[in-house]
Amino acid sequence: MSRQFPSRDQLRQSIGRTRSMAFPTTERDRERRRIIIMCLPFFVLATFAGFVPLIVMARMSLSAENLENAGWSLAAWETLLTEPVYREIAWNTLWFATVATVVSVALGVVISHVLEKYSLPLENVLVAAVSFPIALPGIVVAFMVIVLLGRQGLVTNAVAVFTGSSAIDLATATTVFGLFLGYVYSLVPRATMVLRGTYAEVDTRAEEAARSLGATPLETFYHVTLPEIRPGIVAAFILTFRSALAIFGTVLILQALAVVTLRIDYEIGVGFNTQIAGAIGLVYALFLIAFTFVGLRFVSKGTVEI
Amino acid sequence: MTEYDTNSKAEMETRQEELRSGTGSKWTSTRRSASERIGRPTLVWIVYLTVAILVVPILVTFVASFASTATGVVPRGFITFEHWRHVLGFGEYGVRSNAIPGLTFSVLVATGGMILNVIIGVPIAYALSRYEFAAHNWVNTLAILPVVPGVILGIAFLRTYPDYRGSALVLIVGYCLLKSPYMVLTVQSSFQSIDIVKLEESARSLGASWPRTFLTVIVPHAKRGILAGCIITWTLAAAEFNFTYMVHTGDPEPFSMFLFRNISNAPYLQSAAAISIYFCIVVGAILILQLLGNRGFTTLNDDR
Amino acid sequence: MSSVRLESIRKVYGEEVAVDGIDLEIQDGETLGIVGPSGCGKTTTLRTIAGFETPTDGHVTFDGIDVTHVPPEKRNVGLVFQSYALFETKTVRKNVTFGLQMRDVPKAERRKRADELLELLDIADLADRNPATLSGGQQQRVGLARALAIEPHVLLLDEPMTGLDAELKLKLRDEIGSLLDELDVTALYVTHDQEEAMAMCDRIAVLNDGQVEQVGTPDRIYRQPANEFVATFVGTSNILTGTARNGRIDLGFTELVTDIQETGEVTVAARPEDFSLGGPVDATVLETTYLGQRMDLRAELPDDSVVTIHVDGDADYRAGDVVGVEIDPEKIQIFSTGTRERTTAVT
Amino acid sequence: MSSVRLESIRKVYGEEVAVDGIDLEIQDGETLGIVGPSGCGKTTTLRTIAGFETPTDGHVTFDGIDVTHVPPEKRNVGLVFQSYALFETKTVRKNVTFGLQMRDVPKAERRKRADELLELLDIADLADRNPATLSGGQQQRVGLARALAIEPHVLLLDEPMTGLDAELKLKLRDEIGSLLDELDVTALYVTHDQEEAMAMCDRIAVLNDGQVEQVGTPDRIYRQPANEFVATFVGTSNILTGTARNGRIDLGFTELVTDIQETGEVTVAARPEDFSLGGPVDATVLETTYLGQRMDLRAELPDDSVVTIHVDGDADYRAGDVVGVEIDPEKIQIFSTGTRERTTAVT
Amino acid sequence: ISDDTDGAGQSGESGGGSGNGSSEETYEVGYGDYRTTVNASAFPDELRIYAVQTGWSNWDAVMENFESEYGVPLYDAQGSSGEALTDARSNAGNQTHSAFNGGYSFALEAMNDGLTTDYKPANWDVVPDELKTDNGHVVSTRQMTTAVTYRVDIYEERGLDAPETWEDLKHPDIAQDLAFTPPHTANGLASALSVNRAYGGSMANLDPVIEYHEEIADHGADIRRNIEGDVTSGEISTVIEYDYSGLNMKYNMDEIDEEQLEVAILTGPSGREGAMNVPYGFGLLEGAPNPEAAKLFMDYVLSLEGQELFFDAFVRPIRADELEQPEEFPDQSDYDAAEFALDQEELVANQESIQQELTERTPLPGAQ
Ligand SMILES: Nc1ncnc2c1ncn2[C@@H]1O[C@H](COP(=O)(O)OP(=O)(O)OP(=O)(O)O)[C@@H](O)[C@H]1O
Ligand SMILES: Nc1ncnc2c1ncn2[C@@H]1O[C@H](COP(=O)(O)OP(=O)(O)OP(=O)(O)O)[C@@H](O)[C@H]1O
Ligand SMILES: [Mg+2]
Ligand SMILES: [Mg+2]
Repeated sequence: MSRQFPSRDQLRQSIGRTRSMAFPTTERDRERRRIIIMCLPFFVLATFAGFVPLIVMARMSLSAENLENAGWSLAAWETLLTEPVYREIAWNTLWFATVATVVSVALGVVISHVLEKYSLPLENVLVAAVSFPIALPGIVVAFMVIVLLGRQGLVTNAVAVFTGSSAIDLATATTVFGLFLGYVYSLVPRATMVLRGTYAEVDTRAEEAARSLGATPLETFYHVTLPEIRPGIVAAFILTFRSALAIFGTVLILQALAVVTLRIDYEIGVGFNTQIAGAIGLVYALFLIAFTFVGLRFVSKGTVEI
Repeated sequence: MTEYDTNSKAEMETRQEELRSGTGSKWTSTRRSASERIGRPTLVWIVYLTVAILVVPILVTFVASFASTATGVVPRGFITFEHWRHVLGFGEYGVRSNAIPGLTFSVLVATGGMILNVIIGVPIAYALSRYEFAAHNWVNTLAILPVVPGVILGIAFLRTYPDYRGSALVLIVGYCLLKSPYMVLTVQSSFQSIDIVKLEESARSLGASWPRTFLTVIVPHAKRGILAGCIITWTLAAAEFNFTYMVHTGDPEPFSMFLFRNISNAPYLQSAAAISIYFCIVVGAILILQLLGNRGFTTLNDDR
Repeated sequence: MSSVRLESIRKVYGEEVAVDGIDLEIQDGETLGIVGPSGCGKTTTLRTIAGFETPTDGHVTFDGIDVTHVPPEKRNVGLVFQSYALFETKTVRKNVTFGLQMRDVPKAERRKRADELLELLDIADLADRNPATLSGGQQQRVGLARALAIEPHVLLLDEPMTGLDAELKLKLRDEIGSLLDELDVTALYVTHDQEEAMAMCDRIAVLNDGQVEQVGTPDRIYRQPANEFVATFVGTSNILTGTARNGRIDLGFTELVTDIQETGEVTVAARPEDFSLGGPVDATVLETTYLGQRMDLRAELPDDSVVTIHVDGDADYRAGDVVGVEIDPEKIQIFSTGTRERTTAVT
Repeated sequence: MSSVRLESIRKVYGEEVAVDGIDLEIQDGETLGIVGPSGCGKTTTLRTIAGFETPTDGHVTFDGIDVTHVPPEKRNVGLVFQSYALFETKTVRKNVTFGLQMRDVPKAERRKRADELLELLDIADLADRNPATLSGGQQQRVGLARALAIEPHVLLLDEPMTGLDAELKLKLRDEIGSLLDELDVTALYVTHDQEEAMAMCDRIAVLNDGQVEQVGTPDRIYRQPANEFVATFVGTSNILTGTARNGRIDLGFTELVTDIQETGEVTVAARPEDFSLGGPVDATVLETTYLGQRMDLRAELPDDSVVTIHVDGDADYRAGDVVGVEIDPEKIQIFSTGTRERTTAVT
Repeated sequence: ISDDTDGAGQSGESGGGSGNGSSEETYEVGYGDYRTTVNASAFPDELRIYAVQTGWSNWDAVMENFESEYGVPLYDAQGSSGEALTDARSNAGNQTHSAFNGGYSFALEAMNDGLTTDYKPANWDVVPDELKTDNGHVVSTRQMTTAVTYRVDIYEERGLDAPETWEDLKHPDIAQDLAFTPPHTANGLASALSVNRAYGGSMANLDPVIEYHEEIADHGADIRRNIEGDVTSGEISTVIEYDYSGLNMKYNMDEIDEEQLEVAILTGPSGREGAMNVPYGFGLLEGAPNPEAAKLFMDYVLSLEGQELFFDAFVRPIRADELEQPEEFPDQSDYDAAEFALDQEELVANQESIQQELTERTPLPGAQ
């Protein structure tokens, strides 16, 4: 009989659990209730502002109409799977974001290392300067790239003066390189923020122990520091890569490479292909979730601490 | 044990000689190791270079906004406030819609997002720092690495809440979700620097109910973190572009759209002035953060 | 003040049994010490009394009233932690008045009471400071004042002096000890330092592996340990083995005349100060440790067992010296080797 | 092993003078202890020898060779920290072989040497564990093995046992002490626990405020402190004041016959064990602290000064008892009240 | 043909000319069957018409005059035609603006999506047939023409002559910092089609423009959005834009002197037309929140007074024939030689595929 119906015990247990949540008697039950109460506001918001829109977006990708969700059609998904241009965009996005992330994280390691280990003059100013671009929206970053690498750009003209070639030939703001600089410009501060947190927790005594045992600074870094900051590097990589994928304003202005965000804008702006935009958005969101959870497996505790 | 002694003493002595010839001979040399001689300056220069790349365009843009002409590499004709007057709404030409209405609107919306962030961010940061529970890692990941970036969120919002497109409410909610990681992280960082369990237990043993403990003991201890989180989420929301661009219908247009129009279609110096308005806001934010113990625009509190 | 009773308390975390059936009573006004090795369940016991852990089994009663399911804020207990846990957003005085404020005591009265306590603890001049600016010892006094302000049924102290340095620890130990006596507070003092427990507590409970090994006055615990664990954990004991018959214990190199009934293998625990010099047993000094007020000798007895012997600091021994020692049969403890429990005397 | 010499070392951080002209020698094979209150410059001195701080003034020499500007990795010193500072990403054995690896010692030999040391330190079975999974005491042994593996010119230990609990501390103190003796390592042992220093070190340097107050054997430091600071910092001293004339010191309630030349106000430092019972001075017991092996009495002398007296653990005193005491004039220390320096004896 | 209906306001019958906000006021609006009376009481506090924005087409003046005449302020609807269309589409069935205004082809797209409704403003009849739809949904109000704007000072520095044909732009010293705008904007599409036409292409054959792009791409030309900033700062010395944009920069911008810029209308190498006229127009939106005020505004824009205002700011109004062209414009002869128009219906039908093809095929960087 217990096969068909939940046994009396089971029932009692589940009723008990609900009741103990509402009228807790043990400290542990009270604690559970608190956890739920404290997480609730966030999840209410995440539901209305995140989960529901994502579901509606999934529905949008299957709509037969582009102006509203009406009817059902797989056309958008078919286009997405068959048109080579989408594969190209996916590829562009991935390789570009990956390279930019690797470079940014590497620079982040160097910056955090120097800030933590060496005492430089005006260190507070340096730290503030490195963090500044976190606040800048992508469009402003694009402008910064033009200031540096445009035809009238500082770097361009400095190089032009030294090499004697024409500034126009040297300008790279709107090329893939310029865009790359834009990505790095946005990402280095983010990577540095994570890594600075990690570096603060590096056991400097262990590093000193290594030095006293005969390791040069480089050997010390390789044998002691690097293994210790490895989880931080992975966390920085995850965060930075996610940011790289989300960059939009910079590409919108510089237009140097067809990446996924730009394509979404294009689908909407030209032809209002909301189904395709929705489909791309869904693939993108799913990829992000999968990437994050796979990435987190490489961080020892399975949680990111930034 | 004794055997070891006799046995190893001799060994030890010989090995000591070996070691000494390896390292000891260099005692008197004041030569610093290669990585010290080359590595350190290289790293320092990489940092300086990176910082220069990050900062120089900002400074140049700011300075240029006071120039009267910029038809060559170097802006000329200092000092004029013409472009600032333009962007602040006293000019006559160009993108004549000035920054003020948009900025006012964005300031209000960002403030709304910030307040909402306090409401959702502080409790979850507390729950995550204070308790261990089954889905802890999962919730933590969700709270500090949200699922959707701005552009996607924008697209999804278009269809989900068509009646509220570009309304302040949608922007507030969107900004709140997009920037909530910064609030959660800064507050968590605050909580981690105090012994939250013991504090709470002290207060409760002294007779404070749990909600009262949270409000009168825990929250004040995280005050700096909450304030820093507010500054950061506010500043970021004040110029959020990706999401805004997707959902705005504007009335007035958010500040970031004003920036966008200035960057995508306005004379160079005017763009510079428009952007510089925002630079001033960020510098202000950094100065306040500094007072709160965060060095720079970051969720890390160095003042632990 | 009240008496606190723990009745067969068990606390299980998942698989881990933290507390395994503890019965204890803290009598009205007494200071009960809990000592035991790390992880033996000291903190868990304390938190159960405070109400932060609900026991898996058993009851906690205050003055006979079952409080097992009463939430902590309703229990009126004072807590003092190793980490102070002061409210750094409030002044010292506000910290002390906090509990009274929660009880809606009028402001003037709160202040008066706080100032009295601060005076008593000799930190009256710090009343308006931020606790973060105080030294460790001062912070701990504030913590104590805060806990005492609510006139708790029981004051719970969890290793309050572990973080402090040796000298300060001695000083505070004396001060807090007298204060607890004076105020007649019912207190539970958790520490892993048995010397501290002996100095401060009226009675001591020795815990091991979630169970109580012995409860008694310091003197009793030190001089009449219930078993070998207590003998070695509290103070230093030299453990020797011998055979008992007719009240005589044959240690191989000497024979002790005692009043035990037992026959068979026994374990003898002798404190370093239970050896007197100038006796018939030849001990070879292996090592001397000069500690100023006394000297510790590590010496080898004729049966090759190594013992620690305390001698005066100005004694002049060196490794290699042979000294004649004697064991005082009145002072030693005897345990059956099988059960490790104390043997019964004839009396 | 080598001898290490510090020659008028000064170290200034900005405004802060951390070390203010220190001259010290650690002789080949000896263990020199450095004790002193918090912030007195102990760690700074040690880091100067290791090469992590370059002194503002002065020189560090190893076996007569100036190493003041040699980087740490070339100095061949062993470091042991309070926080263990083990490489948590490497196994215990890898930790121990690390220094040899940096010296390109062949793998097999590295392993052999590491295993010898682990054996010696009684942690051979932990060789393949991750250090993070070890207890504090075990971690500290690994730290020691790691530092010893390179056969350092000098072994520097910075409060290696501060974090450990009382019992373990005692155990390790004995073990490490014997090991350092046995291996004949030149070692500098920094601690703020003077008992530890006395137990473990051949000589002790007492630091205060960046300066050396006294250097000497434990016995000398304890029994012949150079000044009042040393007398009170190392061990407990009861400070009494009196007037000296013709070698006699008048304490008001009693007179001590000594051999000092001084005339005028003097300070007398008497250890708690320098009082013998059954003397002519009536002391009223204020408080007793039972510590097992001994009992501490706080007693009031006829001039109202309060002193601490050590008596045997099995003595039976209670607060209120009046005991007759006597101060042993042979043992007390006498300082001029003005200079706080030791008075000179006639001899 | 009612020749006297130059300003819709003049037909106000009951309230007299200077009515500011008096609620009983009514106005006669519309053409033919669409003639109707609108009541000022129905006017909103602010009227929203897509892309009626300050800083573009002299809408500033139009807005200002309209408000002072009828007491209805206009919302400053910043944004391009494309953005406006996207917005209107996202708000399908729940419009926030009352009329769509922008590139004619965009307006047609809006019509095809069912976003517009029919209304023929006064003076409907004077607009050429090919620039309005029979069903009364869309009507042109003005047009812009693809032109070349270049930095005279830089050209002189480099010793370059003023360009006359598209061929001239292939000169390496010009092509190296020449910019087009992206093909998915109205302006960028027109530029591409102008070149295409100049070299003998058609809507079905885009090879000529692609070849042209290939030649100049080798020298460094590209596609970019920020034109004003880049021209003034010297990032680019030549830009293919509307005549309006060039003239506007030349005469109205403080950052750069009048003499530093020149605007030219180009033909193909063999004299073929190379300057596409791009009409701009509007249509009333289906479900408009304020149809009355929108109708009044549409009438006003097509009145001579409104049309004149376009001319003032170098936008050629649809009723240019009835007005005098300001002398700042390039010679009328240049226009005559070079201008052409495409069939708008056909263009709209093919627009998306043309834009896509251009985006995908052009070798110029920055096409997306
Ligand atoms: N929240 C918990 N979850 C799981 N196990 C716990 C928890 N708290 C304590 N324990 C376990 O219960 C046992 C007793 O812990 P408790 O903290 O009471 O020891 P303790 O005697 O206070 O030790 P210490 O001297 O180290 O403070 C330990 O084995 C510990 O690992
Ligand atoms: N890096 C530094 N910068 C500035 N001041 C320092 C630094 N290191 C030490 N000091 C100062 O130098 C003095 C001596 O410090 P040191 O660490 O040597 O003391 P210590 O004797 O080891 O103290 P403790 O017992 O607390 O470890 C202190 O006043 C300290 O504040
Ligand atoms: Mg504990
Ligand atoms: Mg130190």
